[in-house]
Amino acid sequence: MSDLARAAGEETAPSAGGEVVSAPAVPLATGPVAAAAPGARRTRDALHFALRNKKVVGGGIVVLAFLALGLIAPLFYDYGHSEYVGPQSSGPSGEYWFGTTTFGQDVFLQFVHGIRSTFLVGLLGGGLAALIGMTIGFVAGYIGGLVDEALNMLTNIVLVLPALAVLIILHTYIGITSVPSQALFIGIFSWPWVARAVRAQTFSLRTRDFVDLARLSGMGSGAIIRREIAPNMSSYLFMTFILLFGGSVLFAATLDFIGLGPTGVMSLGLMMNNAVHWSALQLGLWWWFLPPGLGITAIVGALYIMNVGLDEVFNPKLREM
Amino acid sequence: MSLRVDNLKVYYRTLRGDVKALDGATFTVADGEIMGLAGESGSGKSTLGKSLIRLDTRMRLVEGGVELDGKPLPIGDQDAMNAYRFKAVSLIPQYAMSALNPTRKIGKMISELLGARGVKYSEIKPELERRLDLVGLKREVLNNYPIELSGGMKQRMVLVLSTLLNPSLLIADEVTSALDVSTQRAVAETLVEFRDREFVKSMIVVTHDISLVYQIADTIMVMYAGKLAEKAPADVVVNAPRHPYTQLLISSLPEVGVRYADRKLAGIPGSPPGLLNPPAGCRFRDRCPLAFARCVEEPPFVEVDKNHHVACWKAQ
Amino acid sequence: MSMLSLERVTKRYRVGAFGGRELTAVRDATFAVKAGEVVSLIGESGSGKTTLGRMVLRLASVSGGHIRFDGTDVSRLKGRKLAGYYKHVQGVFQDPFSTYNPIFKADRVLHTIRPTFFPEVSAAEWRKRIDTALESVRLDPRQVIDKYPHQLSGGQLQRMLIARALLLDIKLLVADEIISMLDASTRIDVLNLLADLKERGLGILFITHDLSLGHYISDRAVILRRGVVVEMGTTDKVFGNPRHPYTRTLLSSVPQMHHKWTRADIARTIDGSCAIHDGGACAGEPQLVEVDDDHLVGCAAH
Amino acid sequence: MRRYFARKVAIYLLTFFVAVTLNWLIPRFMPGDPVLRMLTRTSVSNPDAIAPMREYYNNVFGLDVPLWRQYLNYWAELLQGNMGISVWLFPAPVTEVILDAVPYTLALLIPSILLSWYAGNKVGALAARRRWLDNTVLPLGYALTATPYMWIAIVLAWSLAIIAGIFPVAGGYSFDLQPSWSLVFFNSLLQHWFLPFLSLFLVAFGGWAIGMRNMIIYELEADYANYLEALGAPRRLIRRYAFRNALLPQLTGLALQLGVLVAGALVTEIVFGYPGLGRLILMAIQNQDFFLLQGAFLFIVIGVLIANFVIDIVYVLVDPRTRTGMTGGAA
Repeated sequence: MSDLARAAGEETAPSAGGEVVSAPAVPLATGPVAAAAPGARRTRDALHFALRNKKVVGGGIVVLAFLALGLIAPLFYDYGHSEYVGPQSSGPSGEYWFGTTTFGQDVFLQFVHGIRSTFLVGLLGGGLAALIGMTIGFVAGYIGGLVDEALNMLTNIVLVLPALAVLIILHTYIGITSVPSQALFIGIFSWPWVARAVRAQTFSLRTRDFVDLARLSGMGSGAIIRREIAPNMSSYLFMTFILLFGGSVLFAATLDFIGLGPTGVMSLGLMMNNAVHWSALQLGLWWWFLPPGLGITAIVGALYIMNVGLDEVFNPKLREM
Repeated sequence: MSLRVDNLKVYYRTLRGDVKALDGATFTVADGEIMGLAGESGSGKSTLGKSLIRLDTRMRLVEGGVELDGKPLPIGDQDAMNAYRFKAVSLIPQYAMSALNPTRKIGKMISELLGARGVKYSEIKPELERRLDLVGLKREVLNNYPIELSGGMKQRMVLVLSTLLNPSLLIADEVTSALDVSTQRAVAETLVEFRDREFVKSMIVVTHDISLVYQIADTIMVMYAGKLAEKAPADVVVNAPRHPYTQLLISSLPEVGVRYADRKLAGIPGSPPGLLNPPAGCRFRDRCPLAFARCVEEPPFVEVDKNHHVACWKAQ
Repeated sequence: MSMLSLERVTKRYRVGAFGGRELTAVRDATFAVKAGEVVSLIGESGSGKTTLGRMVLRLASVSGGHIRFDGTDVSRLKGRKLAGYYKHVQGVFQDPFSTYNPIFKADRVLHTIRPTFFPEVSAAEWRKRIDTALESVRLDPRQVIDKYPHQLSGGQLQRMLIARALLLDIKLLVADEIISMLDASTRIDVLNLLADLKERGLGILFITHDLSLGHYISDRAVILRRGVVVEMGTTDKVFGNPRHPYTRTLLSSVPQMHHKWTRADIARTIDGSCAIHDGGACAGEPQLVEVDDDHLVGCAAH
Repeated sequence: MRRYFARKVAIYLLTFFVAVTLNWLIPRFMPGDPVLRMLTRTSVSNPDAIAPMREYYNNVFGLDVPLWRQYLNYWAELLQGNMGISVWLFPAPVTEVILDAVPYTLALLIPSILLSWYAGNKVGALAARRRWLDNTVLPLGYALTATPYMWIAIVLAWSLAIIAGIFPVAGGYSFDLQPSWSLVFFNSLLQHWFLPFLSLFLVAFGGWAIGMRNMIIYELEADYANYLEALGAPRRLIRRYAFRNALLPQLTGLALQLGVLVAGALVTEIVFGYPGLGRLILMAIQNQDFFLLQGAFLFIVIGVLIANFVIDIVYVLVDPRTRTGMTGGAA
């Protein structure tokens, strides 16, 4: 056993006892796949605790509220987020809730459009990264051997490559025009820690007897991963996606802020870029630069808090703390 | 009288209510006695073993008391109990393979642990080394990290460490279940040797393997569904058990020499009751071939013969 | 004619990232299982007994030698032919709770085999067969269908796995420590069930570390030590007249009911001298020597 | 252990190789003639730059030689430290421009990484044992890690610099000073350094604190902690062990986080107009100075790789298991 364990731990060399995997953005304390808390009871218990867990419910409400705001609010405006509609540099008022920019653009409208892009980039970027990371993790962990070696090498290279620097180069040369293409590039460079984590989990699940039984039932590798291994990790995979979502949002905001965001689309990062560029700080237009950052912090923070709550839901040990 | 347990009840808190894992145990363990505590899963044997040294956060002391060497043992009070742990009551845990801090050299860990308990490492080191010699461990292991030791070595290390301060009572929790037949024997015999050399006064060996504990124990106590079923000298439990559960259990165990073709053994039909809301009366009665009307009343755990306690109406 | 035969089966593992070192888990194991015969494979941890079982089940690859089932080399089977093999050869493992995927209902294991092995059988017909199979392992279908693994006992789970094997056209069952995690009062019933199945013509490779269990059920016993067969033969001879010192050590260490360990046991066995050459030490590569009719012992002198 | 390091170094070299290759490849992916396109872009902003750039292009891309040759040429130039001439700061060589900016970035990064890691771990460990502290650290920590670096920089610049006037808003030192080894200059450096440092510190701090808190809780559930408790070890000792063991995954976390921290430093510099790599990158983007951009990219990659290597060394020093495990202890 020691050799297997060592092989699993070698690249991950750091790992005390149980493989604990942390996301680059937020260390997530999830131990080895929560020991076989069985099916029906687990689902029922999970729901039971989730609905009573303040963190899950509170975080969920904040996220959903922002999502609703981003989806619905822009529908009530008959002008665009970049149009010069109001008085210049005016503070929040009944008409312009978040005031206006130095050019008389409606900050609130920009804000809600920005929320839209935020969710879109989080969903697409996080989703893509999850897809790549899980696929590579599952394949490496399940097949093992040389395939694992190769994928592991790939994972490690992308892992140490500073993603933002690569994205800056790519974005500058290629020029990003839409949120989905921005999400595409973000997704391509933020999967490695997921692959590593999923690989480690798969490694431990692979040795369970039910995988052998599935093989004795004539199931192929793909079917075993899909029908036996992945369902066992569903809670973990879900939490992973949440972290990737948050990571993508922060990534996109950074790129937008540098001015490498999609053209013609309003985002929270771009709002901050504009505010700094047009000296909103010096002019004291706080309503211009405070909301976008607050929005990101609220959404991502709520997601993280929700994740802690989910961790407590799925791991009874933490519940008792 | 070394250990006296009086009507001890320890429950586990769960969402659906209390699981009555240990529901009223009264017994004694004499000085120098090795008591085998045998039972199947869910019999409450581990709960009993653990409760004598440390209740974990889900365990709740409901009732009852424990006396060690004539003084009450504050098992319900985590802080007060601390003074007794290691020195008066000690434990060899089931997880001996992972019981040592992986990032500390073993000797250093022991020295820090002893220091924190007010014992000078330098004073006890000669004795520690003698005991390492005794169990066949090189003294150099003190300079090793746990990862450098094999499973059997770690097991022996924990054995030595747990008994280093000569506790009155040692609880050995399934210490041999993860070991091979030959190592198993060595570890089991070491336990006896430690008792003979008076490193520990008395011992409770928690196990699911009666045939193993029979080899080393003076007495065997059998538990069933959170209750005591029978306690007697080891030979009596194995050769002349009085409780129907013990009788059936022992007759269901194959041993070398018994063959299916010659003599077909039989198990005990049915399964133990759930402990969330266990039925009143004798908990074995649903599976018991001797059950009769009176079994709806709970049979007391009484002495039916010298040093032979049984909880069964038919045995009295 | 043997149904399953192993000829000089060897398993080498490559350890280290790029396979720098080699580790031999099983070396030149040769034995056979006939139809309607129980063969015990007995050894301690690291003896390679589980690896052998996994090789027979094609869960591990064979590094050397041949495993033949009804004359066909098993290691070459692929795809449909492998599925055909699994129709006749199945396994039950040590930990029932690990053999069932905890997030699905337990009887799923009875259903997942239908699409592969019996696509022509209707679902309704299959349910009838399931009931029959469950009853033949003495399980009440009403008590075990639609339950999650944690709602059933270890004994029930292991029986259900045997029922799963019976649903197929099973000829050989590899039973790897299948009762070592069961409670004492119920394990004997599972063992008896295996013995009944054997009487109905099933061949069983019974892998265990527990000599008393091996003795109870098997016709022939194979003692394995560090990947090498040290003694094998009919159960009576191996247990009644053990010749290899290792077999003797095992026998004397196993805790017995009604018989306490004595110092003499150890003195008799620990000296490690050769059993065949009566106290003399052996050198060289050990070979299996026939010391009696159907009783082979590993001895270095031959 | 030697194998462990050999493996790590192999990964790092390979990563560097990939980074360089990407750097060479990306401009060639662009449709059309890359040289022409760059030259036309450049000529708009700085006509003087055309001649030296054409020379460099011919060296590197020399379109008359086969692709593999171009690739090798690129490596050859690179290994001589030649990354071309900056367009924006013409005619300064890219390497020189970057080397001028690197100290500023390092001055921000190194203290903020080390201090936030140290303080975060300490506070996280404290939080794991005190409920009231846990209830404050946890939400605060999550809020901080969820905050975009540039926003916290903006808020600090606005509140402490512009409104309160305690710190300067922008630059690496006062406009009216020339770099010199004087106390006045050093003081000015420190004042300009503090806010960018603080914003980096705060965000990173939150992550470490939460990570440590969670790790400690898991460590306290470990078998060795249970055993020590059964032997009556005081909580202090168990916590100390748990803390030490929890530091190891936190060290891995640090390696994983490096890229994010560097990204944070880049945008923070932009907000504060701090003369480090971040501002250089922004200027390079705005001035279409591709050589400068590629140079900065390679410097960042090298920096991250070196830092990773340092962490690997520290890890081996701290965790006996990597040492013994590699020399083949009996496990």
